Amino acid sequence: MFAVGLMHYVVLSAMLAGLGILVMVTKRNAIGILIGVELVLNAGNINWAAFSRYQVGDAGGVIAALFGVVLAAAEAAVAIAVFVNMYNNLATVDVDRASELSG
Amino acid sequence: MFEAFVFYLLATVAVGSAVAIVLAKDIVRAAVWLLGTLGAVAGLYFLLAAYFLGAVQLIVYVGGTLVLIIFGVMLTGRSPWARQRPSRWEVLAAAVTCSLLFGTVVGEMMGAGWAGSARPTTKGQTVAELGRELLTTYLVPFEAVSVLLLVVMIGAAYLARVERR
Amino acid sequence: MARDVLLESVPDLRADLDRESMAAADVRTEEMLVNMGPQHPSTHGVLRLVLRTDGELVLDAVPHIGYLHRCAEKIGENLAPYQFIPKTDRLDYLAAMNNNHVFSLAVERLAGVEVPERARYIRIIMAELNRIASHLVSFGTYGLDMGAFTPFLYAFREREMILDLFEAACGARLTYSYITIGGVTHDLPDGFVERCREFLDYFEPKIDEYNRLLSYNQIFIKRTGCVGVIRPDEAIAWGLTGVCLRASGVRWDLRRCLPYEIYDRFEFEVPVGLPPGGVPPVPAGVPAPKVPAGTCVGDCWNRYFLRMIEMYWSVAIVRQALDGLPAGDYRSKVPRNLKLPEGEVYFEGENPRGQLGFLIVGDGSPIPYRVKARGPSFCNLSIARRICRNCLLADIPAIIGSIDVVMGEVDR
Amino acid sequence: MSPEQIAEILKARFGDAVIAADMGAHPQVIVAAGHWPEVARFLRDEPALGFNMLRSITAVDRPAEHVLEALYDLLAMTPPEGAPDGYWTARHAFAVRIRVDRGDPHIPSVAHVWPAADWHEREAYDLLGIVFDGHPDSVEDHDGLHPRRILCPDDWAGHPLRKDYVFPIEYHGIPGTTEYETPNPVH
Amino acid sequence: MQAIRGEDILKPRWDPALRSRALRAVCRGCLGALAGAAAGAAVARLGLRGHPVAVLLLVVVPLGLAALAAVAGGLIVLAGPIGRALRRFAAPVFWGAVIASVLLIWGVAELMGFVGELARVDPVPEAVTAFGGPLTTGELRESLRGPGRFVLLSGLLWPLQFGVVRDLVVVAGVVAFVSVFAMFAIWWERKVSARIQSRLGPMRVGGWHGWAQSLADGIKLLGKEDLIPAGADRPLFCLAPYLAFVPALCGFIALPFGAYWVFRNLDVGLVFVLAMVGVEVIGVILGGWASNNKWSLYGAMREACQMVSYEIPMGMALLVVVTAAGTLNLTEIGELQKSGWASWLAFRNPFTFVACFLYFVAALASCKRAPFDLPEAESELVAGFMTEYSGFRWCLFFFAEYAAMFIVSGLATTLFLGAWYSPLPVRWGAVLAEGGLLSRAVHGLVFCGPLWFVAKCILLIYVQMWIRWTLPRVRIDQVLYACVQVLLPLTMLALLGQSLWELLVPRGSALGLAANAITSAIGAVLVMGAVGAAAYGRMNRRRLVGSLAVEHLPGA
Repeated sequence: MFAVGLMHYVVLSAMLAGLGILVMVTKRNAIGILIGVELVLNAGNINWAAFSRYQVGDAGGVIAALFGVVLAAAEAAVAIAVFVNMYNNLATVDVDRASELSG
Repeated sequence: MFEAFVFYLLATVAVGSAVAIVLAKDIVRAAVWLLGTLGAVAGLYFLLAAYFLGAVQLIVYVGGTLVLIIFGVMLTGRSPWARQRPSRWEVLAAAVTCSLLFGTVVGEMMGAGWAGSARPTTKGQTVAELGRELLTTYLVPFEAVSVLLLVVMIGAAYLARVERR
Repeated sequence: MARDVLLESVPDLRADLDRESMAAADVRTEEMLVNMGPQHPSTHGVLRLVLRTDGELVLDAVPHIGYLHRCAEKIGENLAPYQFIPKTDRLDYLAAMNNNHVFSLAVERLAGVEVPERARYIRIIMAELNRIASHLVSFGTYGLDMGAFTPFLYAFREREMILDLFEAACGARLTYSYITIGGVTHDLPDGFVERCREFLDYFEPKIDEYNRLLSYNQIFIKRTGCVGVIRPDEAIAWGLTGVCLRASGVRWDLRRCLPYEIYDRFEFEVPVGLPPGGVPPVPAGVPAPKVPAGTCVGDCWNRYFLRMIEMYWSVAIVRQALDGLPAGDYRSKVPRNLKLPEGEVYFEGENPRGQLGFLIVGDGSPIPYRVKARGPSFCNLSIARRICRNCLLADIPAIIGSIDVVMGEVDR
Repeated sequence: MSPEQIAEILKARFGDAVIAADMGAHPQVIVAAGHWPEVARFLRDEPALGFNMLRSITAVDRPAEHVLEALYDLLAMTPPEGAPDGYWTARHAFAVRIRVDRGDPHIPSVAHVWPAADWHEREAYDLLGIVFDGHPDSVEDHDGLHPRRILCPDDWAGHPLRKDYVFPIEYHGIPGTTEYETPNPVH
Repeated sequence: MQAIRGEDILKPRWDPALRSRALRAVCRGCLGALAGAAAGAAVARLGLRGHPVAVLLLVVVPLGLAALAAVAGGLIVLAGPIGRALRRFAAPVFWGAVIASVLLIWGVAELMGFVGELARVDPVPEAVTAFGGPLTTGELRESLRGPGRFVLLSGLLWPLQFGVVRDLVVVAGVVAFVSVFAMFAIWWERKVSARIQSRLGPMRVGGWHGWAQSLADGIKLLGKEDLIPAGADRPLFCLAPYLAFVPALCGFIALPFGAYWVFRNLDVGLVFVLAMVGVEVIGVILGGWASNNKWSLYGAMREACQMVSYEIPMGMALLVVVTAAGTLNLTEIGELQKSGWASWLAFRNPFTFVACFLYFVAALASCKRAPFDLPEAESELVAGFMTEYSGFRWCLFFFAEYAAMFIVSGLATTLFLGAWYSPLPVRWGAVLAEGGLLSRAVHGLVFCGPLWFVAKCILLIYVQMWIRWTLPRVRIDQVLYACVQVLLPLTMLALLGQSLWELLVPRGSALGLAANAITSAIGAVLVMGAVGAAAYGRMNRRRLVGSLAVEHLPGA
């Protein structure tokens, strides 16, 4: 019980991933959805780090997780830019109301 | 024992904050709870002896991305529907789906051969090793990511500087 | 407010907007109304500006005044002129001597009162010293508006010495009521002239020190240069006077152009706003100032800088007046119940902030029928809305501070 | 140019719109309210006159004659000839008086001629109740269309500088008695 | 509730009734704590032999509380004499305090070294944090057989064998340091600004130059009403100050004060500290957002822009040094600079020299110091994000600001200005280092040690104050322009040049040595010039025209 192993991390990341997807589904505010995406990405990164520590044993997992962090940051930047743009054009960040492509 | 204690602590914080994000009515609150999750995950990285990853998580995620998100919330304001909740059925369906997903993932993991050994097979990598790896084995993805970052920078700048109506 | 703003931006959403979303909708980079003042660190008293902003950009700034209104003119219809003089102290309370001076001159002109020579010189000395004190306050507070704390303390250190001189002369440090109809209330105390000369010798080098500390500071120039520019024709049309008018390049100063009292006996120049590289006139023996690059005629920096130069010239005028100070009577015999003849007079004098005008209507009784005070700050402030358009939030203190209003005079 | 000449020019140009002229200590003409805007524009634009600065507007209440007066003090500033850095000179100063019935005082606004008139007219309305028609910053309320008040609050009742003004006992719960406990200030 | 008369407030020493009441309360607390400790000891003796942590909690914590109470009582009793003594013998007391602090620090170091030897893990005497593995009671009994004078000592040190205890001690030390330093810095900033503005600053409280002013202010702040504006987002409003303060505190975890004076010697210390400085902004943003005040919101927006944009040049300027040092470990970076002035990384080559100044400017912006104090620009935004805060929360924001100032100055010191080493090469003092306690104290005072680190940090903080009280504030567009168009390209150039330098100029080559000599000479000239100017002003302060002029004031 006290020994923390791979499974603990895997289960944790699975929880985070599920909750992230739940956030993505339930939030209507685009930024809320972005937050959900960040949760899922974090879950993935935890897996990378955990596996590289407990299974593989080389730096690959950590580096992949680093790439994941970088990609998440990039994605957030673009997403925020898109949302601000969308807000300026549609005066809302509600994804359901922004369904039509008329800018 | 100490490690287990810290792990359970951090895991509780992470999952609890995530649940709070799901339940949060106000988008700013959600962002603040995200801070909890991200911080806890960073702590987990430190626990996994991936110090550099933990530090990067803090500086990029918490210091950068989260600020960006809160900033975005401020820029787009609390639009009138920020407080509107989805219908009960949506929430129920989503919850069922997610729990199913969670179950399958965990089941698969358990079923898979490597039911995790509690012994760490590595001590954590030092920054020097990581850097060497990045510039030798993983040079191509590294370059790809840097190019991606450049593209993102230009694209975000272009998107953001659309003139107001 | 929120409703209008929101509905302007999204016309098709009128239906489903409830009050709560209204309250929340203030906080967005759509247009937002911000209430600057009446209690705000950089509105110099109780000026209130309603800003319509878009993020940091100010689209419109509407001044609201009257928070200090005491209806001084109504009081003036109920008091004899010599009783009204303390009220004039309260108009521009940073230049009370000048207010007393102008009002006394107006009354004397209406009632034909003669003023002894010595009194005239004393009046000039006091008015110019008070001009220096007032400009010092404006210099210090302007530094404060720009986020530079230290000049404020220096300016007040110097001002204290002027106030000490005034206190020695009339016993008051802010509202003097010293210059009165027919002269001044008391003669100068012993040793005043020496102390005054001592102060002038100490003060003159300081001005250059202030210029080096603040006026030529690059950040300061970047903050104030080419901000809030007023064209000369605008300045005249809006009735601007004093420094605000001269900074736009109009070389107009009542002390020179319509000389009153005995200003025509003194040697002094009137500086105006100059383009970069220009050298404003200064008395002999002081380091020549130079207008730096990054400024333009009629901007905040020039309005600020003219005050620094005018302090040089006020020092020069006081020196000449001290040299020429004659012996003799300091006040002519004026009857307590001085009868104001039928008719009216409009008289303007050059105050630190511009032309202070008094229109006095007499009806043969000791009490004036109507007293109208034309405050320079009132007219100068009226252009604020015109030049506060499409600037940044941080420019608002710069512009208001450079106009240098005293609300006691705006609201009267 | 002497005040007499200015008065002559105005009489010649506008005839009986110029009701009277007073060449005393404060030279001025009395102009009929209806013709005031074109007189004002003429005063400003006529090269011989060139009154480019409006110094102040003084409103006077004369209940004895049942009249409200507005007194416009004008100044003609001319730039220096030749030397660009010379002093401007004051060619001449002049004043125009408008007298209107105290019952419903209406004077056309000249804020579009001299922007400086904007706040002065608002003040004149606020303190003496002269309504300047066509003022750019007008509001409509139970007193009709009039310039916005400037010194008193927007919901203030009455015009303080009128001779028969009664000081309010109370304003929004604030007691308004003077130091002598009398509703009218007496000093 | 009797009325307070003016002279009561102005009275420098406090009301005897209040004093005796406080004294009584403290004594009661002390006795109570002692009793608790005794009870805990009894309980421990009865049952809990196997559970050291419980024993610790039961015995040591009450003992510590009792000690604190005793110290507080002593201060209360001696407040008057201390004040009088300070007023009479200011300079001797000051220097005595300095020397005493030196000896104290080195006493602690020696103590810890002794414990380390006691724990016989690591022959190297390490400092506060790391003295190796658990120290069992058996080993203690062993050590008690040794020289008798250590009996009591080792008894007292017994709880230190548990890592958690040591960490608790160190964390308490860090918190105490930050608080004390913030108080000192606030008082000091007031004195510095007063001198710059030809004032005196606080002079009354505590007697000597108002040394207790910020203490009194702190008490006043704690007594203030804690306002939460209507319509504010209450939880966030209450949370924000802690989100600003805690990261600033965490920054000290990896900040080395000396060779062994670091809480956690992280491999990625630099990135960690930077991250903590960056996380601090979130508290400010949330505070501004939650206040439901438009000025606060403006402050928060400005803070967000400023921080996010200035972190980049800041990090890149540090990266220049990292490429020169080849590690992210702050302790190792510090160790590189042990051999004197010329070995300081700022003088390694022209690019690090430039990077030093670039970093300092970016650091000014990132901890909201003038001329970049836009988030709290009091002449534009009333107080920015702090407009609605009062009392203790406001106090926390202040502490966070000063802690951040110390952290950025500490980074500059560690990475550019020879960390905890003096300008003299440390090997000159090798003899002293082997000597006894006193000689080692001298060695630490002259050649290396936390005092040097703190002194350098305080010097840099003084420069920050100096700039703040001299310059006007820049505008938001100019702030961003300066970052994106000036600082960023310059740091990029410095980074490029530095990496090329590392590639092309081998260590010890003539060019490298020449560059090193030139830059260190320039640095020396700069410092000497500053010192000389200060001395000149000090000597001529009565004749100087300007703010310091005394003589020719009328009536002087």
